[in-house]
Amino acid sequence: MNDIIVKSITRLVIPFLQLYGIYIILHGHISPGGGFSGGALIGSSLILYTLVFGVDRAQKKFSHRVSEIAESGGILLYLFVGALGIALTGNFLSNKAAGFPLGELGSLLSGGIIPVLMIGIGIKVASTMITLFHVLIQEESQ
Amino acid sequence: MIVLNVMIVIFLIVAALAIERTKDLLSAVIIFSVYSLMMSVLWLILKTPDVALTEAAIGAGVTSILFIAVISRTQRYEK
Amino acid sequence: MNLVNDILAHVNFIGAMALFVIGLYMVVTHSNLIKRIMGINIMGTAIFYFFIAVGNVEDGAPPLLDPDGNALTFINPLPSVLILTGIVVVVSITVYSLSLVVRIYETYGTIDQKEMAQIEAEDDD
Amino acid sequence: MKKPFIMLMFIALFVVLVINIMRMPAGLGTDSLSYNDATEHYIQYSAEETGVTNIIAAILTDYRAFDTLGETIILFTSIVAVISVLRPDKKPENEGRVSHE
Amino acid sequence: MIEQLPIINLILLLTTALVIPLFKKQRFMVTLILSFVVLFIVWLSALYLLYHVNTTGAFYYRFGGYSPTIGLELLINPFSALFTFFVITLLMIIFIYSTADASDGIHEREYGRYYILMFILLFAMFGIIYTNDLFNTYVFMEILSITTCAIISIKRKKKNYAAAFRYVMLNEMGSLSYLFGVALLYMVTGYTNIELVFQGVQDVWVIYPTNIIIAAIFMIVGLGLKAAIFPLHIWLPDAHSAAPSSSSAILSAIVVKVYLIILVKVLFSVFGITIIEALHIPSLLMVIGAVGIVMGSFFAIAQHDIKRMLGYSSVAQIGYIVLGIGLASSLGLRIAFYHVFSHGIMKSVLFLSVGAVIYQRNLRKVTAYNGIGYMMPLSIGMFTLAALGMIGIPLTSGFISKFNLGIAALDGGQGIYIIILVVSGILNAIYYLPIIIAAFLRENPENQIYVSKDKVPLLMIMPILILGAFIVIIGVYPAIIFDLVDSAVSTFSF
Repeated sequence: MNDIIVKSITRLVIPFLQLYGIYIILHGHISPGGGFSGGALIGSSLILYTLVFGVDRAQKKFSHRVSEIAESGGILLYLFVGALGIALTGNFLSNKAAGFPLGELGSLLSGGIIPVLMIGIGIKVASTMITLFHVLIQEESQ
Repeated sequence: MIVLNVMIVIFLIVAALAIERTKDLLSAVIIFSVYSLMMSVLWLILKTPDVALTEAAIGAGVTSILFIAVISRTQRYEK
Repeated sequence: MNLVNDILAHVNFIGAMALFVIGLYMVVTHSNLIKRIMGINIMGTAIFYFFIAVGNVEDGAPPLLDPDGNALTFINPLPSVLILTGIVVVVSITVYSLSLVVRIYETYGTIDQKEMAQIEAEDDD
Repeated sequence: MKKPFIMLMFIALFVVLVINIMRMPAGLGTDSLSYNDATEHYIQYSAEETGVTNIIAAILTDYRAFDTLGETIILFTSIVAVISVLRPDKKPENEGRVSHE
Repeated sequence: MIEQLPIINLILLLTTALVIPLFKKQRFMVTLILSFVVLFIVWLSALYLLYHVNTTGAFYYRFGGYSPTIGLELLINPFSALFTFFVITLLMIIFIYSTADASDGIHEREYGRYYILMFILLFAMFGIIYTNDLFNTYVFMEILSITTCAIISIKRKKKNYAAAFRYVMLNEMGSLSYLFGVALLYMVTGYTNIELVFQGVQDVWVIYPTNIIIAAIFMIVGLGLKAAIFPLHIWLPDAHSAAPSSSSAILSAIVVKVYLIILVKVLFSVFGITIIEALHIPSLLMVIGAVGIVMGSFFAIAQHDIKRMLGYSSVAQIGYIVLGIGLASSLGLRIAFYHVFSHGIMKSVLFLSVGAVIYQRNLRKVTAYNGIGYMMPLSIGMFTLAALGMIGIPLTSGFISKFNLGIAALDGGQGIYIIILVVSGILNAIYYLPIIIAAFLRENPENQIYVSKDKVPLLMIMPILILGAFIVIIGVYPAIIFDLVDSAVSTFSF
């Protein structure tokens, strides 16, 4: 696509989309939304980038190695937080029982492990969405 | 609110039937996207904003794009 | 009149059932692979819709607590949680089946189940 | 010949499902069968036990966090599966053993 | 610390799957060694858990320490400990085989991915068996179905794509039917925990019987689709014959059984014996099982491809397990569980020895087995042993299954099913014996030409021999298995 209007609008819109996605992930525990929706939003912003600027440029920005690390990393973060629960004399994925600080109700830094897990899910979902799209649209000959 | 609810339900059923009938897969995907979007509106009416947000982003957005990507690589018309 | 009231009270459930049956019909009868995947998606959304209808409370509020402690009547939050998980599951299955469709088109030259069966029968001869 | 029959079967299924669901009580709100002590617990104690205001987030990543872990794994698996199906072969196809079937 | 063992197993399996992609491609040996170490640790802890629950009793693992009404829990009782041990033992032996035969149609670059899928598969099966929550079961079921399909489609052949697609569609229909059943149950009980749902269902059963009936039908049909119970088996022969040999063994011997295990849980732990008796589900299951035994064998006779034949034979053998479940007595369930073991071992031997033949000579036609008994004595010898087990010759585990199933049927007043067992033995003989006779008594000089590998590696022969030994061991001393199975059966109340 070589449309200057589309390109400039995309350039303009994508930061806002991503910012909104990050906002949704970070505020997942105090407002509607969370890791899934925020991650999907970030993923779709990257899909939009791919649609407008092509796969090659998108893959330079978000290479295969990065996505591999992000995919494993998202779950490993989740597992690590869960295992901390065991280490801190609780059960797997314990929150209050393992002694994580819950913070003040309704503030951004509250909920113990919940925001951390939300971030892990968000990373995972975003990277999954974009990788799946790249793999699906890439032609055999490349 | 109940009127809106009933209208959306009827719309959803009609959209689902339209997806079933349409031979052009691209149109079917677009109807499917609208269907997902209406579904998320309906879920918003039923006071589940989290699910509505996720469905709008994943169901209507990502799924439709993936469908279109695959249709562009395969056939557009159902026989 | 009673029946109409009954139907209106159950409209979400009936809608979910109708969508479920339409989705199932699509999966079972269509021979086009992409249509079948769409059928799976419609079935999925129908079940999620059913869950939400179960959890819905008339005049309830979305399950967001007020930090100041005002008590409200909330809807049942558990179905929403189950669905959030379910949506992502259905998407993953969809993507995987779509990738298979791409490969099937490359190897068979068609995405129609009946034509695939014909090609397979010819291959076996 | 075959199609109307199948359609009839599905209509019958639909009728059965609707008859069943019409027998169930609806619109009871907080009195319905599924609105039980677990729901009350989530609503009353989630702020105290998890420290978040979004009850859905509390259940999703605390009470039932293991479900969510399973679901991220599905995403991971789907990526592995899709790549294993679609990643292009760089080498030519006819290597390896030759089938004589 | 013992309470943490089940979750540590799950974490270990999962972490291994996640860490494998981070290795460089050349370091394939690292992946293999890591896999073996992890499998061995998990095997040891599964063994210890089995010992632990059989001596000190069952225990729950509660995530986050929440009560089961609001949270999730794992239930480790003799039943789940026994089957996790079964899964890990069999999978570990097959895994040894697959390290040597991973080349069966899998591209070199896919090896790493294949092992990732293996570990996720194992993780999902452990999760399904341990979990005590209906929705959690659904999540694990989806992981399992996507992994099994990926294991089929990883072999990049035309037929594999078609088989995998068919499988994924039917699997998904099965899962969604199951989820629909869960939704209907949730509507009337408000819980997803199995024990709480059980209590809720008993209360609601009087008020809304239709709802329970429909939920039961949807759940059983959904699981039946995934477990390939007779009229719903159409995907199985394609899927199992298309997969790489070691995966066919895993799919046929383990994965299908896991769905039957969920079916047992759903029937006896969720709905309970009174409700399913009232709905006549057990007698229906018995009829389905009997028809499956006969029809599966008939289809198997008609096959030309040996792996497809084994696939149809699995359909028939699943019929035995369904028949045992359908007896709905502790004797019937006991023999169903025993047959899970017995069939799992026999079918893995069959698939693995056929895999060895395919590896060395690339023979898949049933008619092409003339005279290879002398060229590959060990593989074909073990094939013969397992086939005799399938027919039900004494001293094999298959005989014990059939004998006890007959006794259980008589005990339940269903003596007519003994005829089915005899007929099935004859039908099994009709399709297995010709292969064995041809392999040892006929000569076919042509077969010499198609040797593509000189020798079958030791790593492939060893697992076959070990499993073959098991067939005889548990056939001669069935008490080893029966002791464990009895305590597993005692977790269900009749």
